[in-house]
Amino acid sequence: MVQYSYFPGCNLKTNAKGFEETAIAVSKKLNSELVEIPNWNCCGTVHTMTTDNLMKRIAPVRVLARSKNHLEDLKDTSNHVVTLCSMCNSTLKIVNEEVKENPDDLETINFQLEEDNETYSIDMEVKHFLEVLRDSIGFEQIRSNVVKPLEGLKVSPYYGCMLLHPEKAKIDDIEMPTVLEDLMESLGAEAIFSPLFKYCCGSYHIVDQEDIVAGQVEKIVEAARVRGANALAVACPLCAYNIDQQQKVIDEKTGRKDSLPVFYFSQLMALAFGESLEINHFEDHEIDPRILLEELKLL
Amino acid sequence: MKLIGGYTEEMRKSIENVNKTRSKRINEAFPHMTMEERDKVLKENHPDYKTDVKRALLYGENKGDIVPEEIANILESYPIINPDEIDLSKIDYDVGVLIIGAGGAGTAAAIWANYSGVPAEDILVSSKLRHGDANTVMAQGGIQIADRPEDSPLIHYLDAVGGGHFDNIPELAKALVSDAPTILKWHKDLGVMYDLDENGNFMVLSGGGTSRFRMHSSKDYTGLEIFRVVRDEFRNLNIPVLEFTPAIELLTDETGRVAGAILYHLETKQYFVVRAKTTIMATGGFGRLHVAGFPTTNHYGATMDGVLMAYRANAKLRNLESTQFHPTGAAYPEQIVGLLITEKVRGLGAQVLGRNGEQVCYPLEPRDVEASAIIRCCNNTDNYIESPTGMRGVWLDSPLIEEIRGKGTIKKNLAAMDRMFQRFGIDMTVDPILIYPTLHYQNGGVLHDERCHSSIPGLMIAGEVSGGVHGKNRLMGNSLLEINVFGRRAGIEAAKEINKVKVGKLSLDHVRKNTLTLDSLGLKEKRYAPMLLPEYRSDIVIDRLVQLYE
Amino acid sequence: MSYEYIKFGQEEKDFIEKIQEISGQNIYSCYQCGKCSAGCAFSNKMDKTVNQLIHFIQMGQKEKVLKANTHWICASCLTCTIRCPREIDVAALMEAVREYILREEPEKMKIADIPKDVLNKLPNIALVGSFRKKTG
Amino acid sequence: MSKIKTITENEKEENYKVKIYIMGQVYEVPATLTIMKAMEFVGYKFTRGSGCRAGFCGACSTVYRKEGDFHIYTALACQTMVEEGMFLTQLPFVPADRPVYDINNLVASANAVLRYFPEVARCLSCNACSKVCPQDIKVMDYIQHSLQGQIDKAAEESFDCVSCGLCVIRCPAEIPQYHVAQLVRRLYGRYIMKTPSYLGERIKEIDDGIYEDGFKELFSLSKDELEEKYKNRDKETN
Repeated sequence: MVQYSYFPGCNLKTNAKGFEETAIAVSKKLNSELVEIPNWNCCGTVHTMTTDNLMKRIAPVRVLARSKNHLEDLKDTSNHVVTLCSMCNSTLKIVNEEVKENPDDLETINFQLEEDNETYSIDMEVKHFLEVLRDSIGFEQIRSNVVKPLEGLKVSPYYGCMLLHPEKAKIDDIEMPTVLEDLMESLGAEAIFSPLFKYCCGSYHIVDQEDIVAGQVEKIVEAARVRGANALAVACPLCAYNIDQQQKVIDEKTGRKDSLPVFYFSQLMALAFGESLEINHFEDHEIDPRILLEELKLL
Repeated sequence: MKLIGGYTEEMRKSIENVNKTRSKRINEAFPHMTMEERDKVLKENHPDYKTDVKRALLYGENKGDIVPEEIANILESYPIINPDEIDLSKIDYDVGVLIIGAGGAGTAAAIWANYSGVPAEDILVSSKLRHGDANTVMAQGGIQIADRPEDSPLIHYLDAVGGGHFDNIPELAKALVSDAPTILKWHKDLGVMYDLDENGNFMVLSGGGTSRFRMHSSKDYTGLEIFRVVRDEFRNLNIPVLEFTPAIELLTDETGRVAGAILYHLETKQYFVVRAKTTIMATGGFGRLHVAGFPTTNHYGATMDGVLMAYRANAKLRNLESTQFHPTGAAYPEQIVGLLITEKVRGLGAQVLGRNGEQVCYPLEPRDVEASAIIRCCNNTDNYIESPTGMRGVWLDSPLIEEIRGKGTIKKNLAAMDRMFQRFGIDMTVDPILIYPTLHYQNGGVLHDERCHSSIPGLMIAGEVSGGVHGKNRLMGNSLLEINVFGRRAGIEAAKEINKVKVGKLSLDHVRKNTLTLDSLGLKEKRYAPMLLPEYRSDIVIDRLVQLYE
Repeated sequence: MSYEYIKFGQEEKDFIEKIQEISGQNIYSCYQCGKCSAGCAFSNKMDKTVNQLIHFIQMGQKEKVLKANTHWICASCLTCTIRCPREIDVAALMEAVREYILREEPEKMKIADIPKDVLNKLPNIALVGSFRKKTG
Repeated sequence: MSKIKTITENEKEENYKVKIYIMGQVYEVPATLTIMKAMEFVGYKFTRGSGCRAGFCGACSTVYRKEGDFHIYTALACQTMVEEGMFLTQLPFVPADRPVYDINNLVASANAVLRYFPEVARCLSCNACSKVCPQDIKVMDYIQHSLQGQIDKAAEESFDCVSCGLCVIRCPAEIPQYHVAQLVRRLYGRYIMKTPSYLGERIKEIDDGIYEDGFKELFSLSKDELEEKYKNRDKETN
């Protein structure tokens, strides 16, 4: 069993429990266990793009430093810190690259960290779990673990911005990614391409400008629906929340009944691997995926 | 002075004895004292039984009672205000319930008055320091509650009255033990983090003088944890509290009924007139009077103001002859002499040892007996340990706890104390700590009944300021219980009371009368009280103090 | 390329320099192709398009920049940044304008005004993200 | 710095004195004193700044620096010894807003925390709070645990808090940490630490009056009889 130092991020412990629990379950089945970093802190998202505010970079650098310390407790591990949330992934990756390019900045940040007996020496690589699945485990092995192919599921991968942006943080080709498609197909589902695969969902504007999010979600879902998708697959708890919850709002306003359930990619893996249903926490979803799964006889 | 792990070489020699005997002592049970032995050790050693530091009260409801000199001095003091300079025609606060004191009892009383129907704005709480600067937050070890099936309120009662030398008022002791489970339920519902064991039951320890495992705790911050949760609830109820504004005198009306109080703002130096239908006195105890010259565990404001104000208004007192000396105060290092070493340390298994490393007494006798046994060892034998500043003490073998209950027990259960000693370079998981009795608790106080009424109308009593609940000696864990039980009862009773009460014209006549009485006594020294805050400035400074004309 | 032939006053100069300093970008690299605005998922909500805002900055027109809603509509998706033919980190310019404002007026978003029932259900990442972008 | 004012007469004790600066004014005090006792020694009589005097109440939070050292140090004045060259001041009060809530209508979750303290989401993980905590609490960690909805961890980590307010003063995100800690501990104590069932049973027994006869009997005993009963009561052992 390979072990990875795993950084959950705050949402995996709150409204995206289904994401975390399914990912951990399938990671074990694939002999690549995700082991949580003790006492991790906020990744520091959404990452600052200022040049002069190192304060906002302390959080991600501290995560990298704690992950490095965590490696000592792990077996057969590499210098990878694995994330699930795409916002965390993007933030940690960007900062890791930034401090590689600017050793002076790292020195200043370390000066703060050293007072807590922590220090970072640019020796970690940030990996999204999708990268681990593709590059270290391979779709073949995933396919061989499938006990219940997801037949009838026409799932449109929605990458969102953070898996692919910016250049430093991308996990796949920026304009033509395939990792989610390949994964879906290895699970026996049909992947439906949507041109809005990374059209921003409105992100954190949900806090105070909900209408912006509503407009984005409507377009994203419609683009998938007209191409025949009956579900969406995502890797970001904020995209998931926005798309799931805003569809509900639209449904309530318009009386529509054709909303698309939103799955984390790991939930679909857990279903195909025959893991127990509870770990999906479908009860946390606004658009209940169990209705579709029952129709398709996948439960 | 060379220190090794916080101790001198001389002390180290004795610690070697302690280390040598430890493995032998793990299973060694020192016998309890018989009732006769207890009597003897108390009479010969306990300050309560020493006649040369006590005298009879010269006036008032308890005239003739023999009490410690320091207490008599306070009760026979002149007021700190001139009643003629106070304008009672202008009322600053007109409320249903005035609560004097904002520790555990006062805060519980305010909450329960509100729960029982008194609107928040009809309650006023006066606090001498900040809300919660009180002995309550310093109680570490726990709270006694007979809730387990193996226990019962009757056994709790028997423990309490036996510990109190059968001088407790039976109805009060009954109220104390019978309300205990209700208090625990209340605390749990508010979210107090009581320690649970691995089966989800309350973690319980035995305390000095208890016959059941009944001490419920929240690590070694039990008082702090209970209080901060209760205060948080108080704040959610929006009950008004005046901080740094103690009461300095009660007000009465023409019938002699207590009708409010004069409050004094310690920072702006102005007074406030409060008219109240019911006044609840919850001012706490008297540790800062340093009875018999002992150091104290008490907080900065523990100066017996409440007992004095009530006595001036003609209230009856009780059991003020009796003072609780906690058997285990710190005796070393010098900076923390007198600070409490919670009884939980002994509850967890630490033994009391002399210089030779052998046990001095059974570690969990009732507090007064345990304290007397330690005083005897230090004063009447040569089996004591002397600190570099000449303070005598005995060892409390804390490392034994780790031997019995496993490594890490101290860090987990006695975090506050471990931290305190660490600050002075002493590791109590490895080395024993030096202790000597310290002034801890005012056993007696203002007499009241089980509904908290004092002997005068309009004045209710709750908490350490009261007398009668504990008789001549309080058992560990019954004080955190008392403040909650009687605070709650006072609040409920006050809510009933205010609907049927009319207050007459406010006056300070009882204070004037008091002054005349004192004049007639021909006292040698004229003192003024309430003391409000103790004096710790150095003599060099005090000699140079001057009052400027304004 | 630069606009040296334009005579900027001190205030304009200070503003341009500050935005360049915070963002680390050379504002005059932009040749106004408009690709950022074309690809922006939020152009329809912006009162000034992204390239317009950049032009205002180039011209030192501080008041116009601060009045626009462009930088507050931007959700930092970085599409503009990855597509800019001049390799300007356009999103960083948006961030710099936000920062410029927040350093004077730290609570662009009034946290106390967020309704309790919204706080009750929002994913915490939304709060973390928006507070990092909209409060100083 | 103002002229040195010697306030002790005993020249022989000179070796045991240290120089400290209280709000800029220099004093010589015995080296064996705590900060609190040193301030009293030189003539301060506390109203604010002194509470339990034993490290529980958080009234005496103190900030100091040392000569030639840029760090800010913090202490509880009653628990910390004076040191040569300390520049110190006490914090008389720390303003920190706390919202009103009803503990009965909450869920032990991150949202319960964010509902009342949305500013928790502003935490930069800078750890300034942990560095100043005189109780050695990992303040930043428990704030992060609260944000992550790990209420149990947050409650346990924050348990030793005495609400001195030093973290609140240092926080760049302006979080009132100790109020957050109070909320998470109450959530933990109320909703996660379950109440054993025997407690309710005992309350019912008392309400039903099943101990009344027992009390009547105890009340009717003479002092000697009661003493006899006390002596002979059985003791529970481990």
